[in-house]
Amino acid sequence: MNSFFIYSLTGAGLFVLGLYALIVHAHLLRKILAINVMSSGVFLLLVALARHSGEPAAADPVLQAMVITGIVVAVSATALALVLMLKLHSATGQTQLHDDSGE
Amino acid sequence: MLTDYLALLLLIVGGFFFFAGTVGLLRFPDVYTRLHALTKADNLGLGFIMAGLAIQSGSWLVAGKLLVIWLLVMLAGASVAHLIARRALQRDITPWQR
Amino acid sequence: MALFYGFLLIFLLLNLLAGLWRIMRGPTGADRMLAAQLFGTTTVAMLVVMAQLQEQASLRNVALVIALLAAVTAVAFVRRAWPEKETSADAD
Amino acid sequence: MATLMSVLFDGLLGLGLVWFAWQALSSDNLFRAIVLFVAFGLMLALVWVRLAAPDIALAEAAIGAGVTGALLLAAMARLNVVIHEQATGNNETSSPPRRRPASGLVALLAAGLFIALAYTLYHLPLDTPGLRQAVSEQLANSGVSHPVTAVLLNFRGYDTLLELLVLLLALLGVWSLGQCHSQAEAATGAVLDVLSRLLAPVLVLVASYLLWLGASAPGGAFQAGAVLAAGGILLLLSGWRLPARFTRWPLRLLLAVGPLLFLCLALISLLLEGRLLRYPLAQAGGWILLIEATATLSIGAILVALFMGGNPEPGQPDE
Repeated sequence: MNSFFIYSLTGAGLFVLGLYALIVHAHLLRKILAINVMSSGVFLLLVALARHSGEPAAADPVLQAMVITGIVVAVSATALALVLMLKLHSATGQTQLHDDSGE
Repeated sequence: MLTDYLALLLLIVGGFFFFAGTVGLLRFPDVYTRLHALTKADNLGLGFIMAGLAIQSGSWLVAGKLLVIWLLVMLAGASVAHLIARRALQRDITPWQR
Repeated sequence: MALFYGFLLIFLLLNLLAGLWRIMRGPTGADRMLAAQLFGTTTVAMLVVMAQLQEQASLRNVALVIALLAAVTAVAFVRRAWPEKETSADAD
Repeated sequence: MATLMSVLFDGLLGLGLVWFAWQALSSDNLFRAIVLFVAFGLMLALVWVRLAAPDIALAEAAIGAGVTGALLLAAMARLNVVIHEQATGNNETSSPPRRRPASGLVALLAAGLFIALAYTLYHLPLDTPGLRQAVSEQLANSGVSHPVTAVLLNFRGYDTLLELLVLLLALLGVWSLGQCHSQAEAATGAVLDVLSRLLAPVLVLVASYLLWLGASAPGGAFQAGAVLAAGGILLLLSGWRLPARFTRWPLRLLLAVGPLLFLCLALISLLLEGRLLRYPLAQAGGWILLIEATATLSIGAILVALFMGGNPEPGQPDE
């Protein structure tokens, strides 16, 4: 039970949790949060891998650089998704996607 | 050696104030009293921890940086406490009375 | 000393986790926001202790950034999400 | 830290993280979900520190504390979600979170996926060297001494270039959806005025510090840009607005200067060295600093523009 295993397991848990919430919840803001949690899980897994490979003195900088890029892309995608959601809300008054309302 | 004990003491006191802040956050009866946990207990605890670490680090540069961080946290805490309390009053949340 | 830092870190982390109860409980939005603000302070404390323990000076910069930006979310809350008076009917 | 203690700490932090995420995602109250998500981001910064990734911790701290929370809260406010004062079991205006009928099945499948992932992680061959060796061999030729910055701006510079373009693309998407929503706001009051006036210059200072630090220590363009963006968001929240004469060309120039300069230098390097983004060795440090400085400005400006949530240009350009 080392810190790699703990955190990679946490990352996997976050990913699965986010995936579940993404499918189950209808509200778009919740879906956006769920996608963010999923991406955090993936980042966690990558950084745990970067930390672990080889000796623990230094982490793999390539994976770390990719995660930094990923965090910034994730926040811009979140902002775009939020604006799309607000547009949908002002156009239809709904906060969920249409295919869902007929159930 | 003496500085080690002094640092240890400061860190323990800091930890105690954090604990007090948490108890306050959980146990105080309304939002106005809970503000004290943020502005008083935790900021003081952070100050003690910073002081202990500054002694332990033995470098003026580190001590200065820790001081700046502490001042910034206090500035943010005080401003946020004011903003939240004023807005809570404007929204007619009545303060707790015995 | 390292052992003591470890204890202090775990103690602070437990304090942080206890704050979850206030976020869950509320009752007002202000209480939840306040708890989040406290999280920021505790995180700053943990980061500076870790900086000392792991001898990584750059962690103090992380603490500096969190301290600087601690107010932004709360200001957004007060200015946008928690207006003075409701536009629609409210329960309070 | 003793081994047992570090396992205890890591275990608590990991469990706490999952617990927070679970509470955030299953909360019946949107505002509570957002606050929990912000707290989740703070804990994530601690995890990055534990995983020896201070660069990521810096980025997470700047974006999580300064940008994400404000973005989500502003969006929630525009959905007209009312934050109720009374604690009742179910205190959201719209409805408790509607779940699809098959949620039990989904949970089962998710649990299966988790078990499969955990099994894979447990049996992962972990003695691979990774790319660390390759990076440290070439570090002397990169123009900077911090490996993460070297990867971001030199070895995999195209990642960063394309990422800046992705940011611009996201902004284009937002702008194409309409103008920015202006709403009447209450007066700010003395405290918020003083706070924003005190913090704004400090934020610019810290952003420059992080940018400069990036060459030799954790820091760099993304972190500095996110700090700048947080400053801009704070100013916007304090009632400051971009003067109308700046919303056309000056703003666009600021948004695009980072990607444009990066592209120009990429083309120049193609002409000089015959390879895209291979900088001349002697000038590499200077080029990287130049790219990072402009990228910081652009990243900050783009994130602030994303927060505005629309094109700030008035409908009819006022001559």
